[in-house]
Amino acid sequence: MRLGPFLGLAAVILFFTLLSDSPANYLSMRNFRIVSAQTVIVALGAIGMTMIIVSGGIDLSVGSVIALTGVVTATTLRAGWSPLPALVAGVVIGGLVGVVNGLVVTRLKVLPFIATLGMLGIARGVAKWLADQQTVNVPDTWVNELAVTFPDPAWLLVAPGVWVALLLAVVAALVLGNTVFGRRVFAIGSNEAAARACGVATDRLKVWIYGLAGLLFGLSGVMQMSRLRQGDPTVAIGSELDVIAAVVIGGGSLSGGEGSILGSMIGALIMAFLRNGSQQMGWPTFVQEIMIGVIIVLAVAADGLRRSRATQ
Amino acid sequence: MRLGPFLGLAAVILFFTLLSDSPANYLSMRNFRIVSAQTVIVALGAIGMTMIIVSGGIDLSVGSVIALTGVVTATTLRAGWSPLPALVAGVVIGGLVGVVNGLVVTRLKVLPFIATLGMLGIARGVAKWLADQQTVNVPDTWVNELAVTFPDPAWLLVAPGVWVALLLAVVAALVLGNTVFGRRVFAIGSNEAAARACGVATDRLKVWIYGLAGLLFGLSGVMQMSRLRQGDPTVAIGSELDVIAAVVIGGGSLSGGEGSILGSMIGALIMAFLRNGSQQMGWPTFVQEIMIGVIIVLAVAADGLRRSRATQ
Amino acid sequence: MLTLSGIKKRFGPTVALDGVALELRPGRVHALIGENGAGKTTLMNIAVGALVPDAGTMSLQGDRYAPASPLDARRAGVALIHQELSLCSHLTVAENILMGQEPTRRGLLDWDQCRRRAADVLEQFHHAELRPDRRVGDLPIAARQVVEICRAIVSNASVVLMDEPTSSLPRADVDRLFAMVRRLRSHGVSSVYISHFLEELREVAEDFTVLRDGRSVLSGELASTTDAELIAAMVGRSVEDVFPRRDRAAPGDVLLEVEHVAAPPAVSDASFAVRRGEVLGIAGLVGAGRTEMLRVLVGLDRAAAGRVRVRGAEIRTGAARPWEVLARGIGFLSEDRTHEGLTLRLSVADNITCTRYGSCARYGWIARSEQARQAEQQMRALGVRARGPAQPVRTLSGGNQQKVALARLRHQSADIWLLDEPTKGIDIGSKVQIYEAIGEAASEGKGIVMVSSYLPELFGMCDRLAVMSRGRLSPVRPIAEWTPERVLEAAIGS
Amino acid sequence: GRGRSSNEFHVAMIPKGTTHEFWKSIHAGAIRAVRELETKGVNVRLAWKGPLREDDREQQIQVVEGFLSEGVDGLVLAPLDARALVRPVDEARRAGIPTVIIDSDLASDDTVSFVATDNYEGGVLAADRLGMLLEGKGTVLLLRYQEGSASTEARERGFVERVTQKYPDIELISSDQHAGPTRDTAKRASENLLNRFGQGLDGVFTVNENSTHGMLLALQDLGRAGRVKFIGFDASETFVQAMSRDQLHGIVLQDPFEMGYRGVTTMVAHLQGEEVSRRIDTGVTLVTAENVETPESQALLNPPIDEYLR
Ligand SMILES: Nc1ncnc2c1ncn2[C@@H]1O[C@H](COP(=O)(O)OP(=O)(O)OP(=O)(O)O)[C@@H](O)[C@H]1O
Ligand SMILES: Nc1ncnc2c1ncn2[C@@H]1O[C@H](COP(=O)(O)OP(=O)(O)OP(=O)(O)O)[C@@H](O)[C@H]1O
Ligand SMILES: [Mg+2]
Ligand SMILES: [Mg+2]
Repeated sequence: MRLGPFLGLAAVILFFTLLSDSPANYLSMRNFRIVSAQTVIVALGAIGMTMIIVSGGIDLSVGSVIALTGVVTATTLRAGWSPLPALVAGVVIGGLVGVVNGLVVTRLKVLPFIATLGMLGIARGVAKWLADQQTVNVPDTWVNELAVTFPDPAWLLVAPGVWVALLLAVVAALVLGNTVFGRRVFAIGSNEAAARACGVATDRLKVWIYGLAGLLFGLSGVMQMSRLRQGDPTVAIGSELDVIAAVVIGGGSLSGGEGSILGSMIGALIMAFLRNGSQQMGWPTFVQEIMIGVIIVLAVAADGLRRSRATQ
Repeated sequence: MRLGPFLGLAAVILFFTLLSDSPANYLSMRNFRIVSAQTVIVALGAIGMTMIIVSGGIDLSVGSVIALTGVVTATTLRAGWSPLPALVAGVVIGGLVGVVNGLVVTRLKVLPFIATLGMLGIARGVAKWLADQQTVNVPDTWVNELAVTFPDPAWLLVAPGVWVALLLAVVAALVLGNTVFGRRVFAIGSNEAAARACGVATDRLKVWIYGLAGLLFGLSGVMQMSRLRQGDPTVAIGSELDVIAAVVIGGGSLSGGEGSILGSMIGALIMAFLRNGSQQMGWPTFVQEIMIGVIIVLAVAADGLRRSRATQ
Repeated sequence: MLTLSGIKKRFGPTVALDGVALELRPGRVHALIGENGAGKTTLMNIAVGALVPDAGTMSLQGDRYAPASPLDARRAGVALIHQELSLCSHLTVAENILMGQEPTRRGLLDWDQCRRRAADVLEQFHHAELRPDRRVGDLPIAARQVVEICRAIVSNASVVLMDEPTSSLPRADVDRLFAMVRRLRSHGVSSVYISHFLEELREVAEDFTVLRDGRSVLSGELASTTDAELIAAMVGRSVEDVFPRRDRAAPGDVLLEVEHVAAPPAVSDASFAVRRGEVLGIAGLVGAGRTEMLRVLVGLDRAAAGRVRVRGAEIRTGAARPWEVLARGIGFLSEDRTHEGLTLRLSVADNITCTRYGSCARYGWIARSEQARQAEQQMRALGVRARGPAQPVRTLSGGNQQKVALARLRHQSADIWLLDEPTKGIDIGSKVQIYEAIGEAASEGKGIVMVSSYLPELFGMCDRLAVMSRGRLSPVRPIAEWTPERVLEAAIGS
Repeated sequence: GRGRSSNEFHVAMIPKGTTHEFWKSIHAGAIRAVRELETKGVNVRLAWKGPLREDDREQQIQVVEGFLSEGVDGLVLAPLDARALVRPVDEARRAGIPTVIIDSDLASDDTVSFVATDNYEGGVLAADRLGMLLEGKGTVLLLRYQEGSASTEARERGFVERVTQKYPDIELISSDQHAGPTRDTAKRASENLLNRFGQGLDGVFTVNENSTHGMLLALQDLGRAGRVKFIGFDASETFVQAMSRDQLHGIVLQDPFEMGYRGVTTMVAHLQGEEVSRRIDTGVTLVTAENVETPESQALLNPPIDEYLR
C-alpha cells in the first residue's frame, strides 16, 4: 500500500479544518457520520471497480447499474417482496449485468470501454422502462435504514451500510491479496498474454471479475435506493467518473496491474470529504467546483512527486 | 486505417433506413445536414482527443472546456469585440487550458486521468464564474452562423463549421501520419520509454499535444456557442464520454499508440447517426437508450471478431 | 514424445511456416536452429497452443495433440520458455514462477509454500540472492530471464520448450541452465532448445532440426554433423571468419570521457575514455551495473556524481535529458528491446529513422518515399527480414527486431555508439553482418562502447576492454592484456 | 419553532440549480423578503446554496445534510425529487429544523408549507392556447423534459389531458420524446423530431426553458420558425424577441420572484410562531405577443434581479 492517498486525505481534512470557521463542527462525529453515509455508494462501487481496473479493464456502466438495481429493489419491494429477497434481487441483477459485460468483453472481443459504454445506455434504459419512467416509491422497511446518517440502535455509530461496506472492503482486500483468484486478477492486469501463457483461463476470469464487481455495484444501487427511499432510474448519472476517480486516486492504474482496496477506499473518502468540506465552507458553487478540481490534482501530485523523488 | 468503423457506420445507416417509416426522409440531404451540424462539436473534440489518446493520454476536461470557451467567446462578443478576435479568444483559452493540463501531467507527474478530472471541475467552475452563473446571450454576428443547418450561401451545402472541421481533420490526419511531430505522438503512445531513449523530449511533446488538442476543444466550444447562440456554462456536461467513445469506436486504443483521425470522425458520425436515427424512429426515450447501447456494442463487436479471425 | 508434421502457418502475406516436421524423442534434448525469422518461435507457439496452425498435425506420446490454448498444453505437460520475456512485472518473483499452479491452503494462497517452492527452484539455479518477494518489474533483464526459466522448470512438464533462454544470460548461468536441463533429461523430460550459439547446442543437445524459410531442411544427430554443415543448412552458404579483420589504426581524438561517474546503488565508480576508431568492450556479470552505467551516460537515469565530456564539452548528468545527449552525437542500443528499444507498434521505417528524421523530413514534413528508401538501405545492409519498411516491428521475429534497433543506430550516424548486448538473439550468419557494421563504424572514426556478456565477441571485436564488478569499472587495458580467465577473475572481483 | 423570543434567524435556501434565470429570480425574491423583514426589525441571515452538479438528487441531499450539520433555523427547499429528499427533511425535522418547500412538491407531511406554481394548470393553459391558435385541429408535438422531474411532468400531464379531452381533432403525434438535460441535447432532439415530421406538423409545446430554447433554435435553423405554432415555458430575453418575430406564440410563466419571497416570509412567519397556509399558489400566466407589454407581464419577464443580487 502506498502512503500517498493517506497523505492526500489528511491534507484535505487539515485544509478544511484550518479554513473552517467552526472546526469543531467540521470535525464533529455528526459530520463524520454524514460523510461516511455519503461515501457508502461510491465506496461499494470502488471496491468492484478496483478489481476491474486492477485486471486491466474498466466499467463505465456503474452509474446506470446503480440506478437499475435500485429500481429493481424498489419495484420488488413495492410488489410485496420482503426486504431481504428484494435486496438480493437488486444485487443479483447487478451481478448479471456484470456477467453480460464480461461475456461481451471476452466473447465478442469488444474493448471494456465500449462494452460498458453500451451497457451504460442499456442499463439506464432498462431502469427507466422497469420504473415506467418515474421514480418508484417504496414501503418503509429496514432497507430504508441501511444508509441513514443517524442509525437506529445508536451504538452502531454509523449507518449499517457503512459497516457492510467496511466489511466487504476487508474481504475484498483479503481476496485480492491472498487468494489465487486475487493474484490472477493482478496477473491479467499486469500482462494478460503472460498470464494466458501460464495457463490462466483469462476469459473465464474476466467474466468472474465483472460479475463480482457487478454484485457490488448492485449493492451500491440498493444503498442508493435506501438513501433516496425510492428507486430512481435517473440517479447516479456520471457517477462512473467518481468511482473510477476514487480508484485512481487510491493508486489504481488504468493500464492494469496496480491498485488496492484500501487505497480506493481512501480515494472515495477524499472525494467525499472534498465535497463535504467545500460545501460547508459556504463558497459559491463555482468556487467549490474550482477548489475541488485544484485539490484533487494537488493531493495526487504530492504523491506523484514523492514517488518520482523516491525512484531517482 | 481499419475497415471496421466504416462497416459500423454503414450498418447503422442501413439499419435505420430499413426500419424507418420514411426512408426518403431519413436519407434526405436535410437530415444529412442536421446530422453533420450536430456532429461538428464532437468531431472537433475527437480530432484533439485522437492526438491525446494516440499519445497514451486521456482528457476528461473536454466538456468543461467546451463550456468555458463558449462562454469566453460569448462574453467577449458581448463586450463588443469583433467576431474574429472573440473566436480566437475562445480557441486560445482552450489551448491554454490544454497547456496547463500538459504541465500538470509532466511537471507534477499527475496521471492524465486525474489531472484532467481536476480540470473538468476547474474549467466548469471558471465558466460559471465568468458567465456570472447565467447563460450569456450574444449579438448577431457571423459566429452564430458557423454551425447552422442551412448555411447562408446555399452552395456551401453544409454549415461552414462542418467544412472547418473537415479541413482540420484532414490537416490533423496529415500531421499525425506524415510529420515528425505526428510520428512522435505515435511513438510515445506506443512505448514512452523507447521514445525517450530515442531522444524524444517526451515531456515537451506532451505539453504540445495537450495544448494543440486544447485549441481544438476551444474551437469546439465556439461551435457549441454558435449552435446555441449563447454561451452556456452548463452545456456539454458528460460529453467527454461521447468524444472518447468516438475515438475508441474509430479504432483508438486507450493504452496508446493506436488511433486515426479518419476513424475517429467515423466514430463521431456513428454516434450522431445513432442518436438521430433512434430519435426519428419515434421510440420512447428509454428504448432509444437501450438500442443505442446495443448497436454501439454490435458495431464494434463485428469489427473485433473480424480482426480476431484475421490474426488466427 | 512430441511429433510435429506438416505444420504450416501464414501471417497475412508472410509464410512463417511452410511444412515443418520435428520429432522430439523421449529423454532427449533437441536443438532447433535457423536464421532469424526462420520460424522457430512460431513453431514453438503452435506447439503450446498460443497459435493455431493452418495445416499439419501434432502428436504427444502417440496421441493426437491439438492444444486450443496454453492452458491445454500445460495440462498435457508441455511448457515453453518464451523468447520475449512474458512476465507480470507488477507481481513478485514467486508469483511469477508459480503462476498457473499456485499452492493453496484452505482456499487462500499459501504464501509460505509459494515462497519456498520459488526459493527452491531459484536455489537449484544458484540464484538464491533473487528473493522471491521482489517485484519482477524492479529486476534487471537477466534476472527476469532466470525467473522465466524457473517458471518452466517448476511446472513439472514432460516437454520443455526453450526459445533462446540464454540470450541475456552470462556464461555462468548458461552452465547452470545446462546442468538443469541434464537433470530434467535424467528424469525423462525431453526438451527443445533454441539458440544461436552452436557451441552451446553441442553441449546440451543430442538431436537437431534446422529450419530455413519455414521448412525443416535437415535433421539428425548433432554428434555426427559438423558446424559447417549446420551453418550451410541454415544459411544456405558457408560462413567463415566471424569477426571482421580490421586494421587497427592508431585511435584518434578522445570522443567520450567518463570520470568517476556514480549512480548508486548500481554504479559506484566508472571512468574511461573512448577515442575515434576504437571499440571499447565492457565485460561483467549479471547485475554488475553495466546497463545502468550506459543509461546514465545517455541521460536516461541521473548520475549522482562524476563528469561526462563529449568531444571535450561537458554534458549534464544530474538531470535526465536523453534528447540533449543524443543531439551531442551519442547513439544508444538498449538491451531491452521490447520495453525500451523499439516502438513495436510502429513500422520498421519509423523505427529506423526516428532518431534522425531530419534526413528525410523537411520543415517537419516526412518525405515518405525518401524515408522508405533510407530504411530499405539499412535493412539491406543488416539483412533485416521483413515484408518491407511499412511492416510493424511487432510482427518481426526477435532477431530481426534486434537488427532494426541496430539499423536505427546506423541511421542516426552518431559519433559515439553505446551498445548494450548488441547481438542478443542474432543468428550466426547475421552476427557477421553486425560485427562488420560495427567494425565499419569504427574504421569510419566512430567511438564504440560495447557491453556484452558473450566473451568471444568482446575478444573478437574490441581494441581495449574493461570489466565491471559490483558497480566498479576496472581500468581499461588493451585487449591483448586480457584472457578470458582474467576477465572472469576481475568480474567476480575481490 | 423552538420558542423564538429573538428576532434573529438563519435560513438556508436550497434551489435545484444556480445557473438559470429562474433560480436567480427566486434568490432575488428571497432577498427582497429579507430586506423587508429587516425594516420590521427581523434579522434574517440567508444562506443560498444549490447542488454542485445540477439535477443531481444525491448532491442536493448532501447540501441539505451540510446545512443540518451547520445548524440553521429553517430550510427553504426546492426539492429535485418528490421522494428523494423526504429523508433529509425528516431528519431536519427531528433535529428541530422546519422546512418550507418551494417550486416542486415533496411527498411528506412534515413540511410547513408548499409555495409553488400550479404546474398542471400551466400545461392546461398551453393546451388551450394551442387549441385556439390551431382552431381546434391539427397535429401537435409535445417535447418532454426528462424522466422523473415532477414539475415538468405535471405540465406535460396537464397539456396531454387537456388536449385529449377538449380538442378531439388535435392529434398528438409525439409525446414520448425527451429533450434531455442541456440546451444542446434539446436542440438535437428537436432537430431530429422536426426532420421526422417534416411539414406535417402544426403545433409544439415544450415544458421548460432549456427545451423551449432548443426547440426555438431548431425551428429557426430548419426554417420552420413561424410556420409552426409554438408554446414554450419560462422566461428569457430570447423568447420575447421570438414572440415579436412571430416565431413563438406564447410562453407560460411562473412567478419565481414571488416564490422566493413567499418562501422566506412563510418560513419566518412559522419561526415566529404564526400559523401559515399549507399550500400557497404563486400562479401561472400565459404571456403572448398581445399582452407582453403589460406591467404584469413585464414584472414576470424582468424580475428585478439586479436590484437584489448586486
Ligand atoms: N504476428 C505476426 N504477424 C506477421 N508476421 C509474423 C508474425 N509473427 C511472426 N511473423 C513472421 O513470421 C516469420 C517467422 O518468425 P519467428 O518469430 O518464428 O522467427 P524465429 O525463427 O523465431 O526468428 P528469431 O531467431 O529472430 O527469433 C518472420 O518472418 C516474422 O516476421
Ligand atoms: N539477480 C539479481 N537479483 C537482484 N538484483 C539484481 C540482480 N542482478 C542485478 N541486480 C541489480 O541490478 C542492478 C544492476 O543491473 P544492470 O542491469 O545495470 O547490470 P548489468 O551489468 O547490465 O547486467 P545485465 O547483464 O543483467 O544487463 C544492481 O543494482 C543489482 O543490484
Ligand atoms: Mg524467435
Ligand atoms: Mg545489462
